[in-house]
Amino acid sequence: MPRSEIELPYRIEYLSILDENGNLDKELEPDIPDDILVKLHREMLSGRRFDERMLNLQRQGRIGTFPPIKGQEASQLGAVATLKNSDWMVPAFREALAEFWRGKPRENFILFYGGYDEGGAVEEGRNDLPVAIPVGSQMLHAVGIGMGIQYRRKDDVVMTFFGDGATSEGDFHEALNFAGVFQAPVIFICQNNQWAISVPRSRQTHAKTLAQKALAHGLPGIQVDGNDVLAVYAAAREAVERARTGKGPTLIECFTYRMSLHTTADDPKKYRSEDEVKEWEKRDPIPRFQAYLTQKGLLTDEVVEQLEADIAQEIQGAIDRAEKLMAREVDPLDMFNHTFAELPPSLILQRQEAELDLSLRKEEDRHD
Amino acid sequence: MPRSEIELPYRIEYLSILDENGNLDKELEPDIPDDILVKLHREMLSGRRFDERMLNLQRQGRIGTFPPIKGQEASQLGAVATLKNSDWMVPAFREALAEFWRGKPRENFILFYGGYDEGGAVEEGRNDLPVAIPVGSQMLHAVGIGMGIQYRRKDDVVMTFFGDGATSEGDFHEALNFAGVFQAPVIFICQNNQWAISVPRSRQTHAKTLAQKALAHGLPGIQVDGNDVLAVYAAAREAVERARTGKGPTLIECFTYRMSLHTTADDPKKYRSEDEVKEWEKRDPIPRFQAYLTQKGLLTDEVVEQLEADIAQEIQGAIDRAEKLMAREVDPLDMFNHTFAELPPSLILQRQEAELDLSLRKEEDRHD
Amino acid sequence: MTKMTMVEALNLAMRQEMEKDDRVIILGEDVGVDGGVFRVTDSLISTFGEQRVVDTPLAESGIIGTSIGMAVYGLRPVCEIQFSGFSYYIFHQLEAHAARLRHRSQGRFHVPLVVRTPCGGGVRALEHHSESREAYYAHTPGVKMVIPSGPRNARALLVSAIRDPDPVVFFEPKALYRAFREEVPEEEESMPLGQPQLVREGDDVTIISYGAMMVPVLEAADSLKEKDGIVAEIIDLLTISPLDDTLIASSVQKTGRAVVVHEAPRSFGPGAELVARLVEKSFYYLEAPVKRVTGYDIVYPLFAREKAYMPDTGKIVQAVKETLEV
Amino acid sequence: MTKMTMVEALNLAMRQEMEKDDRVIILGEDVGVDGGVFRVTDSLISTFGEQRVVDTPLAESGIIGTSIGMAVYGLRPVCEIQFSGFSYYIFHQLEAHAARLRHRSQGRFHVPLVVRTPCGGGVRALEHHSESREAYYAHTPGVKMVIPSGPRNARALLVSAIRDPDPVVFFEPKALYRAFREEVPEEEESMPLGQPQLVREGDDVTIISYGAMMVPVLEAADSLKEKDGIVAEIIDLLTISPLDDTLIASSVQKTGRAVVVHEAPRSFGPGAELVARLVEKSFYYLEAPVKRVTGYDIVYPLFAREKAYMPDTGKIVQAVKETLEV
Ligand SMILES: Cc1ncc(C[n+]2csc(CCOP(=O)(O)OP(=O)(O)O)c2C)c(N)n1
Ligand SMILES: Cc1ncc(C[n+]2csc(CCOP(=O)(O)OP(=O)(O)O)c2C)c(N)n1
Ligand SMILES: [Mg+2]
Ligand SMILES: [Mg+2]
Repeated sequence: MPRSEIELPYRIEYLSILDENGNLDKELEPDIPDDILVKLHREMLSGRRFDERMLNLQRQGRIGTFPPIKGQEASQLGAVATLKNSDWMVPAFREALAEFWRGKPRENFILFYGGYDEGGAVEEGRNDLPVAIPVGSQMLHAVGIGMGIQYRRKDDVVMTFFGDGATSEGDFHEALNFAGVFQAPVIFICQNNQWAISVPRSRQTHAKTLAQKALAHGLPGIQVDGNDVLAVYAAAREAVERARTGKGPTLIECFTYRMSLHTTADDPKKYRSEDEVKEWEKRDPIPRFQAYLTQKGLLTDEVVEQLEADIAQEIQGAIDRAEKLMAREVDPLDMFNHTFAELPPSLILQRQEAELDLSLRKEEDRHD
Repeated sequence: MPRSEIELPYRIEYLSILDENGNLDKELEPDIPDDILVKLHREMLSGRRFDERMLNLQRQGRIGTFPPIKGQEASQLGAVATLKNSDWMVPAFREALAEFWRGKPRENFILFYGGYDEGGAVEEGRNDLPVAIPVGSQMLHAVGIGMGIQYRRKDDVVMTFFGDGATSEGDFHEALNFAGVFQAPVIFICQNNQWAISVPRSRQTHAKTLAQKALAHGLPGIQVDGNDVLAVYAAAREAVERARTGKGPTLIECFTYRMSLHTTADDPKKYRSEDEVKEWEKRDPIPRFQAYLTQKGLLTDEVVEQLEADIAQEIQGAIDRAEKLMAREVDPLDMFNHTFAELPPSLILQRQEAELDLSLRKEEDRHD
Repeated sequence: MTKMTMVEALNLAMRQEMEKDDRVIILGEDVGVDGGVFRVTDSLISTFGEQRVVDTPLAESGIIGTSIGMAVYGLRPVCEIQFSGFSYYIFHQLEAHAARLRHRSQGRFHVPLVVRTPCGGGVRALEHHSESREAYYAHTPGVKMVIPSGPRNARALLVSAIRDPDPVVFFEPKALYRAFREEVPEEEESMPLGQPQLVREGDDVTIISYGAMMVPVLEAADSLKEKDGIVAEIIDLLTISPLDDTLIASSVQKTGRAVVVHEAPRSFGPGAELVARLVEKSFYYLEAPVKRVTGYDIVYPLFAREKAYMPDTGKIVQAVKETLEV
Repeated sequence: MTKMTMVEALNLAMRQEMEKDDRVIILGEDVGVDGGVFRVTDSLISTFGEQRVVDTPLAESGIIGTSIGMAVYGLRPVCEIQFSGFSYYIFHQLEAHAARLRHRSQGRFHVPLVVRTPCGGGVRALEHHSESREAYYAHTPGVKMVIPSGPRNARALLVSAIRDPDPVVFFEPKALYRAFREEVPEEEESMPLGQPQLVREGDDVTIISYGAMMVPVLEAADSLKEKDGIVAEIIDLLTISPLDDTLIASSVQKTGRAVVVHEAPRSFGPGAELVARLVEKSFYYLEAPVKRVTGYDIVYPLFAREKAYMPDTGKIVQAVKETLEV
């Protein structure tokens, strides 16, 4: 009775399978079909190259501010690769690779960051919410979708992404707590990339890990090497399986690193050392996975070379398509289209006003 | 390296010292000065009687809705009794006893629930925030005060109270997290009275305890028998000591029970069984503590009898003073006094308008 | 037809929509076994079960956030925020997501949810339990803001709100919950959102109001007619936003004078928009300045001073007379 | 005097207040080492240290909630919310506590905090980074709402906001952060809150605006004068709430005509209050309906359509002409 320890159902674990030196834990090596392995590699590489091109476009002023992904390829793709098509995905704003995996056309990314609302469109059949910029707010939507799935007695699951910074927002906890109470089929993937703009993970919380935040809500939590696509995949697959079989939600902390800028408006030199970045470059998720696949006989240097060429072309195609769309004159009045299902009278009037204004402008332009 | 458990710095403990059958754990019995013990008992009893009188007043329509305390006397007073005068206290809305201990005049309670803003006044020198009704919102203020104390290098501490329901609000987690990051001298006292209006603790969260929510933020957490004033006092004293010596915040879950209504507008028969209430009546914090003090030779039946008489008189005094104030005609224009330090021009006009309106009314009344 | 209180009428609306449409789900604090602290969801749980009447943890952002997810998934969540004074906890979710997901996804998703919440004063309540801040929601693009004024229109508007494909904030004037009964048909009845109603015809002045204030407005109109021979035309907004000002314009173009009444604080309140619309569309018909009878720009006082704070019949009568005298 | 950008001027205000008053503390996301995402708090941390320039966890409610505690304790927190589009996360704390603790404690406590946050559009930003929702705060009793329009008044108003004994929401038009420089005196300068400013005299029409819209307003006035011989009187509100309408009234009583300009959505926006005040106090002087040139009641579009959304010189000129033609 007196002063005694309370037994909690969960302990926090750490999982790593393929480390930065190429050491593989054979026991833990997950059984992943070859085509998935190859596709994972291809998408990781393609993501890296896409990032590089976008940085270029942004520097040339051809698109606006965007958040690069560099370094987080494994933790996004390892997670999302465990989903079925009918499952749902609820991203934050740095998960473009996960969105591409799910079928989002790359040109939509370019349109979106080029300032075109059209880029936010979600194609029919892809069960993903669009980008959510307000930090920490989207996980609750995932839980609501999960509750919907339960209500409809489907065996789909929902995966939601967020950063280390997001775990400080109250909404994050409300989401975990609702998921726990309703045992909703949700997989919470925390992309702990060590930084929330200039604020390091150590300043974000006094907790030793982010995974342990699951304990507050009676959920299992695990920390994985987020630069090890095998570990991410294995942990996600386990969590997806648990959710799909009615055993409730899981929190996965992917321990990774934002190797690039927060966004193109950011200057990381102000707040972190080059050394830190260099250290993390050694842990880059792509080379170790490439070495693993090469060893497995699934890749050769020639294949990679060809891949690079294909990827470059693919990206160029997306850019061309996006720029073609952006070169066309847009109808600014489209901005009235999606406020409500139907335009109410007051907005019909405002739309007319905008239309009149635009036509006056055109006239003026003609006269100038 | 592979799949391994992560060692966390804290485990969750349970503390009970004097149980409902009067069993005392001698080893853990805290060393509390006799005068404090006697005062604790007096205030617990006085709180119980005050509650009863207020329920009467409310049923007679002499005051409005209020939240009774019955059953939570030990967990409020055991905690607050460990504070110094210069420490700060940040209550929710059910901590009237803690407020009385700190020096709030009982008549202010009556005024407040009688609809008089005057009842919210906090006397100079008492470092307590007023009642906070929006659930979960006040703990952050405690953390801010704690950060202020740190900034001024004082050795004061802050104690904040909240219910089991409040632990579901995001703000609760933001407060624990800030307290952890800044190691602010805050003691978080969760009054887990098992119910948030009609929602039972089990529905509030999937976590086994509320104390374990501390783990999410890297803080020590402990669950205590909240009906055992000795256990509450011991745990709070430890936490206060930790905070005062710069060792940071603590979360204490007082496991107690709301024996009465949520508020006087509530009907608990709709959602909980009489049996449950009966079970908890056996664990009433007052009789066991009274027996303990009697055994210790600090109380006799006669003393208790005298105490009851004194308390009744004291309460009557508070009621008389409050009702005298309420019988006086209030100046409704006082409502303009405390929006800003100074009335801005637009409010001066509105105040004049209200004044004119009131004088027209008086005139009309005279003519009727 | 049965005579119902507003509480009963709202309950009927939800019950019938739930019977007809299995997408309709109730969520909130104490909405289940307890039936809501005002009993608006009373006994729905016994008919529809815990899957459809969901007692949530105590977290408003959680309630609205999960409701947004459900709505996107294809359900029709009707969530209750226990008092509108606590609805600010949901504001970021409402503004950032409920109001925008249709736009952000370019029409792929929409968020057909209803936020029901009791609003307004006059019931001798605690702090935060008497406020009227409909203007916050009315100023938020992508959200509809509705406030009924009696059992019958409450029922009919709630039905429409539930069926609406976009998010609706539905303020229920708690002072009216049990203030009076009205005939409410058992058979289905709905009322389009976005249409103010002409409640009484008159030629001398137009009084525009909504919600609980309709009671003193009608009393004032009675008194004005009886004692002063002034016949007021009365408009009940019902939908605050998107505001259709057609009816208001035509009425004031007839009467030439208007008084606006609401409990909300005056400055930057709903009344300002009404005045602005009248000026925009009916300026040349206005024969006197439009008066606003409203709450003051102060913290809502506890109930000993509540009467002095609230607009009432006397203040409305006075304002109308001033509007006519000039 | 040095020529400064608004960013530099705001930085100067904080630096000098921090030097003079050790109660002044900065809190927010990235305000420390990074100096704020717009560099408004640049290098304050190197002068004043981590105790006074506090990088917080990523939690807006946490920032404002702890600031309220600090303010009650006797400090003067100046907290930054990274974009006003995320300020709704703090709304419940602001409304329920910052705005009310003075009243609730009957004057024992007060909450002298400043919430600085960049507002407004025109910078080709992402979603949630271009909104103007000052009306939410303006409609909240107990809170002051300030929006400067240039480096010099930004500095002087921020100084007053920091010294003010009550909570001030201080919107910084991000389009103006580096748009132009102004002479800003090194020596202390403050400007009282609550006083609109007459920026330019004129007889034909009064244009009332604030914040970033002052730029197109002044341009429009130039163009009107040059091309059409119309001389506009221009008022810059500076403090949105509590709104002192004395200057507005006297101006419009002279000109008889007014145009109101803001980026915020029109309906239930700040402009409505201006119209209502004019009607209340200056109705008989008005010779034409007051026009509102504003954002539309829609979700703010991404930047390809931003120009069409925003009020600009052309729209203002047009509105003034229409106001004068009638
Ligand atoms: C509620 C909110 N506050 C602030 C911001 C500005 N902001 C954008 S991203 C970011 C940091 C996010 O950090 P993290 O969650 O770790 O994600 P990461 O950027 O590292 O992917 C901040 C502060 C925002 N978008 N939303
Ligand atoms: C933010 C908010 N939501 C809802 C309410 C209405 N309400 C008042 S007390 C209460 C339950 C609180 O439960 P708990 O935190 O356990 O405290 P207890 O009442 O048991 O002392 C609720 C829902 C409120 N006051 N604030
Ligand atoms: Mg991060
Ligand atoms: Mg409780």
